[in-house]
Amino acid sequence: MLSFSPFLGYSFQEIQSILVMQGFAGLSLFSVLLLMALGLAIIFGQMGVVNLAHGEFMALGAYMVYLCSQIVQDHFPSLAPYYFVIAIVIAFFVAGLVGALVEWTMIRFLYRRPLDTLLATWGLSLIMQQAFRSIFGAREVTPTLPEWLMGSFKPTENIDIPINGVFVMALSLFMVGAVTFFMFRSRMGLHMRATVQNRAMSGAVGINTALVDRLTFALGCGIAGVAGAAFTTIGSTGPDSGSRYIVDTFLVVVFGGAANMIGTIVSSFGIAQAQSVSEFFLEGTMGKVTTLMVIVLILMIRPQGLFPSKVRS
Amino acid sequence: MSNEKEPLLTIEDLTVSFDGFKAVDGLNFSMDRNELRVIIGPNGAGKTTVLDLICGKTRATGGKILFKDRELRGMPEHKIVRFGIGRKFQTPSIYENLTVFENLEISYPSGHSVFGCLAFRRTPEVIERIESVAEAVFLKEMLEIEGAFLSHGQKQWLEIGMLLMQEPELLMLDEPVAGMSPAERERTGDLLQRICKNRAILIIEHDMEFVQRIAHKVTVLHLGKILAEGSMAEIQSNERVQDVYLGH
Amino acid sequence: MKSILRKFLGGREGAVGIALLALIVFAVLPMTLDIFRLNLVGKYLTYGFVAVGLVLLWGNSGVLSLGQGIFFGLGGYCIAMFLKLEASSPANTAIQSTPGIPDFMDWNQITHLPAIWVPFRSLPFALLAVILLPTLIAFIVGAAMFKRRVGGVYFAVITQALALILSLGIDGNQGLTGGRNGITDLRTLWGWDIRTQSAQYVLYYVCGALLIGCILISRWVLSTRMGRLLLAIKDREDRVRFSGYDVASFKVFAFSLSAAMCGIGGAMFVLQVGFISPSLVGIVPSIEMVIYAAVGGKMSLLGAVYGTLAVNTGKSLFSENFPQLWPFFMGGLFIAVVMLFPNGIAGVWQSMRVRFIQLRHSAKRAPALASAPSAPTPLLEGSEV
Amino acid sequence: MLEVKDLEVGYGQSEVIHSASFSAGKAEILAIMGRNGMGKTTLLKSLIGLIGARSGSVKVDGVEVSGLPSHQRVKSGLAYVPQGRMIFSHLTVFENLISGARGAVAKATFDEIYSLFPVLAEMRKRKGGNLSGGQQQQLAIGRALITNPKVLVLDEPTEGIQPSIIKDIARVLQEIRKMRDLTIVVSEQVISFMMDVCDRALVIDRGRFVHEDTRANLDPDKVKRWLAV
Repeated sequence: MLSFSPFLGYSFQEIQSILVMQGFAGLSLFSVLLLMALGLAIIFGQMGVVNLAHGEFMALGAYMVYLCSQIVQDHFPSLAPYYFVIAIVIAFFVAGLVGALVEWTMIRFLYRRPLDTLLATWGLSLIMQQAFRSIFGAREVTPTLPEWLMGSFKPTENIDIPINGVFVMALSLFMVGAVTFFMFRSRMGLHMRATVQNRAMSGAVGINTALVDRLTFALGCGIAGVAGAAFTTIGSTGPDSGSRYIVDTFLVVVFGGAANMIGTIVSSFGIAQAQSVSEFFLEGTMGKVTTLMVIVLILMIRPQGLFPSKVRS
Repeated sequence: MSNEKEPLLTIEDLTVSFDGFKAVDGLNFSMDRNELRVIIGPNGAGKTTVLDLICGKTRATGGKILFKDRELRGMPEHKIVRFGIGRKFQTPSIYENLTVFENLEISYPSGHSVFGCLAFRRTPEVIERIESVAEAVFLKEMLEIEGAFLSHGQKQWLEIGMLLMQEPELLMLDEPVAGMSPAERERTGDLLQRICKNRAILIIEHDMEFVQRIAHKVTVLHLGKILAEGSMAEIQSNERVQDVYLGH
Repeated sequence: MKSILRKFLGGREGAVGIALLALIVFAVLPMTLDIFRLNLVGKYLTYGFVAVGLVLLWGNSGVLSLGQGIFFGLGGYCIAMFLKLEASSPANTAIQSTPGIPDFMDWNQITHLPAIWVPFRSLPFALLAVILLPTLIAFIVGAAMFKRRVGGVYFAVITQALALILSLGIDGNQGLTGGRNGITDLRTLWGWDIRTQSAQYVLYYVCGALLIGCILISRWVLSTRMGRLLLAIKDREDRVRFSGYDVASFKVFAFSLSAAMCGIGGAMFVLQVGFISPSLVGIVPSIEMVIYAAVGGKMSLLGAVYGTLAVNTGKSLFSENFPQLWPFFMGGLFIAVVMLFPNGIAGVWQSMRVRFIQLRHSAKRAPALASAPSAPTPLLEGSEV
Repeated sequence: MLEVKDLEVGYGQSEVIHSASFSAGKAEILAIMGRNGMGKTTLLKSLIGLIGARSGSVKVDGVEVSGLPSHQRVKSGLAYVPQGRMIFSHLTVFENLISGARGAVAKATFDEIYSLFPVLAEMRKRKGGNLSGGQQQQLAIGRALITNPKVLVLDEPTEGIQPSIIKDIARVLQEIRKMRDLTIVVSEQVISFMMDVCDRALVIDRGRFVHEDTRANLDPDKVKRWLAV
């Protein structure tokens, strides 16, 4: 243990605290990645739509929180402590609504042409980014977070656990639970699962598969919106904030095994922690580079990912 | 094993299961050269799966597939083809955006490597071969037409032609006359009789009139197993076969 | 002679197309544009290499790579390393604490040239590396993925990730690569100053000639059995396997060939523009170059060049006048090309020509339409996995 | 109840069903007989809208449904039990059952289905994929009945099913018809099953109807000629 003490000039106590705090930083990243991947696992993993604008739906959610925070600040300052929760709901619905619109105007014509979807959604992402820039400006914005989110726990003298991190983590786990509940307990979720499994037969038992597609896509986008809301607590939002997460998110989903909820959780946790910890020990972006490289190498050897789903419709 | 000559294809205890469901179950089967064999059987009997197993599209879970005394299991698809097995799929699988000539040319059995393809030339020999095959499959006048513009029956013929280009020793055809008019069926029957010299042909077919016309021997498959094997007359008088087809 | 005409030029019609492109590139543009604009066109033409490669890879083989920037960048970095070393002679860098190494290394407290840079002192090595390094990387990536039958969307996503990794990796290793600023301040090629006007003219012509060379090579490849086979793979990969071909090796070939072309394009970019940076490697340039090919028509080699020129000209016009509108336009272009003009400019041109021929025929009276060249078969759904 | 007129169906350039016309009255059980590959499945798929028809009309209880997507045909009173059953194998039995239901399902409907197929009640929490072939067939029929259809279309319900269970299926179809006054169209190639279940039979050969008769007048040997090997 003593051999650790001269390490980077930190004492053992300090190293331990750094690891814990870095781990918590990783948990925040994990939470955002998990929410992003949860949405994409539905859109890409279940529906097979390559949505390169997924990051922009996240940014949309983040901007919604910012917008709410501005409105509350200017007109209803008394609501300030509570607005954040409402803002998350608004982020979900706005992103979902835009998603439904996009599905209706664009995606539904492209279901059998995944590579074309990819290009079209990239075009969409450019348009959305520029729209953000035109509306909210090129500079990054930060919503005013309610007081109760700002503090931190101090379990020991050296360890600081930010409350926002804990909140975001709770939010993402809640969303995982809620989506699971929705998919497995509601009629609509049942229709979604049936449609993914056998589209033709679902129509033949009476399910309106076109509507199910629209809602499924909208749900995925709405979850990305929630990811955006979560994101506002750990970083400031710019027009291209979402696009910075898109590759990571796709890798999380592919690495997790495309359609597998457990796989998505495990792989977003692994990727976020690997990034967070390696970022501390490697300079600058190299932590991310190393993490992504390892994942891509694994995927080249094992293209089906960690937990391949056995059914392919 | 017969004493006079070795069978061309021998299948022993071939089994494949998908999630516990045995689509083909301990199949034993053999074919000689110059033989035209038809496999019949109700839906889900495993007919197409047997062809998939032989040509390497599906991997068997047990048993042996010996072709010219070599084990085919584990061999990649393109090597199985080069080793002498041609396969026609259920729905006509031709290249719609290539002409008939080009469709046949692709199947010419040389220059299959990357550099072989770059160096490949349309020698008079190649052209002659393509034309003679095109004539055999009734498409001589259509060499410059793109595949997409052929009729359904012509597509089926083109695919048979593509197989003939490969000069396979075993030819496997999955429902070659599906969707054909009676006249086309008749011509196809003649074609198959003509081309089964020096090779074996294995056909899956539902059209019993057609089967009767062409088959040397018929194998009836049911639930992944062989139910009966013999001449068409024997099959028609076999009660178990009638039961499977007609119920009780 | 006749067969050469057929193979390389694509018949009389193809020869006319090439001649027209050559006329535009070698005569019309140099005569009408000042050197600043011409140099800009030269830069666009370097993207044309990528677009031509994508016509081979995506249009003709159905494989979409979102990582072509990797190869463009590798080609660019290979030649830039040579140029940088030549520009960093001990005489030029006497004021550095370690003279004789690139300036950014000196700033990063590096005291001797890293081993990976050493062979780039040789121009022949650098030139070979421009082509071979991208080819090799493409070969390895392609072999790993295509042999496992990974294709379509997964291939696109993985190549996109690789583009991100490479651009971040370059960015993160400042001492080795020049980091985010890239390799700048390039001066001479074997003593020949590439910054002068005359050099820019020469390089422009070299670039044009190489691009046309790449088009001719692609024409030739597509005219051989390989061309038909690639189309066949795009159409029905499974069937090709059952015609006795090892599909993966053909995809690897197309991917490697397109990568080699990207490498040449990258090198020409560096020679004409005078720098290279990770911003030309990453996700955005890689996917933007896809749209150049798509706008031109993903099946048309010449269309790809015109598409590249059109999009880039549009981009510079927009960004001079309404910079904030350009992304809307670009985004709309992606969507429009996918949903409305799947065969790009070349497709629109084809159908206009067919209509024109029909008009002429009907004007002449005869209903001889049946013999008119068959309308371009819609390949709308050609880009499936 | 079901009226089909001049229906033409095909894939690509080949036509599989040539101008088919037939009708089935209220509470009638109509069998469509034919060997594999003669167009039975194509015909039935086009009724439910899984394959678009080239021309012709399909009316359910007087309402034209041709051209509508499948789910609206279900709404108009059609229900479909496909060949091979096509159970959602990853959904539970119960989920399969209610997958097509609109809104809440009346308890009476469940009771009815469970009384027809008690095994579905026992196994309601099992995954559909883990059921035996016969059980899956029962589930597929139950799934179709949940929407209270006017016309039930079954494609080869006996395929791959043990002879003993085939008898059960015939009995159940009779029972359903009695219970709900339902029109049933069933494609078959098993003659004994047909003789057990149908009121009237049509024979299809290469996409055309070649024979039609009521069961009373039907000569099994004659039909056999169209079906036998």
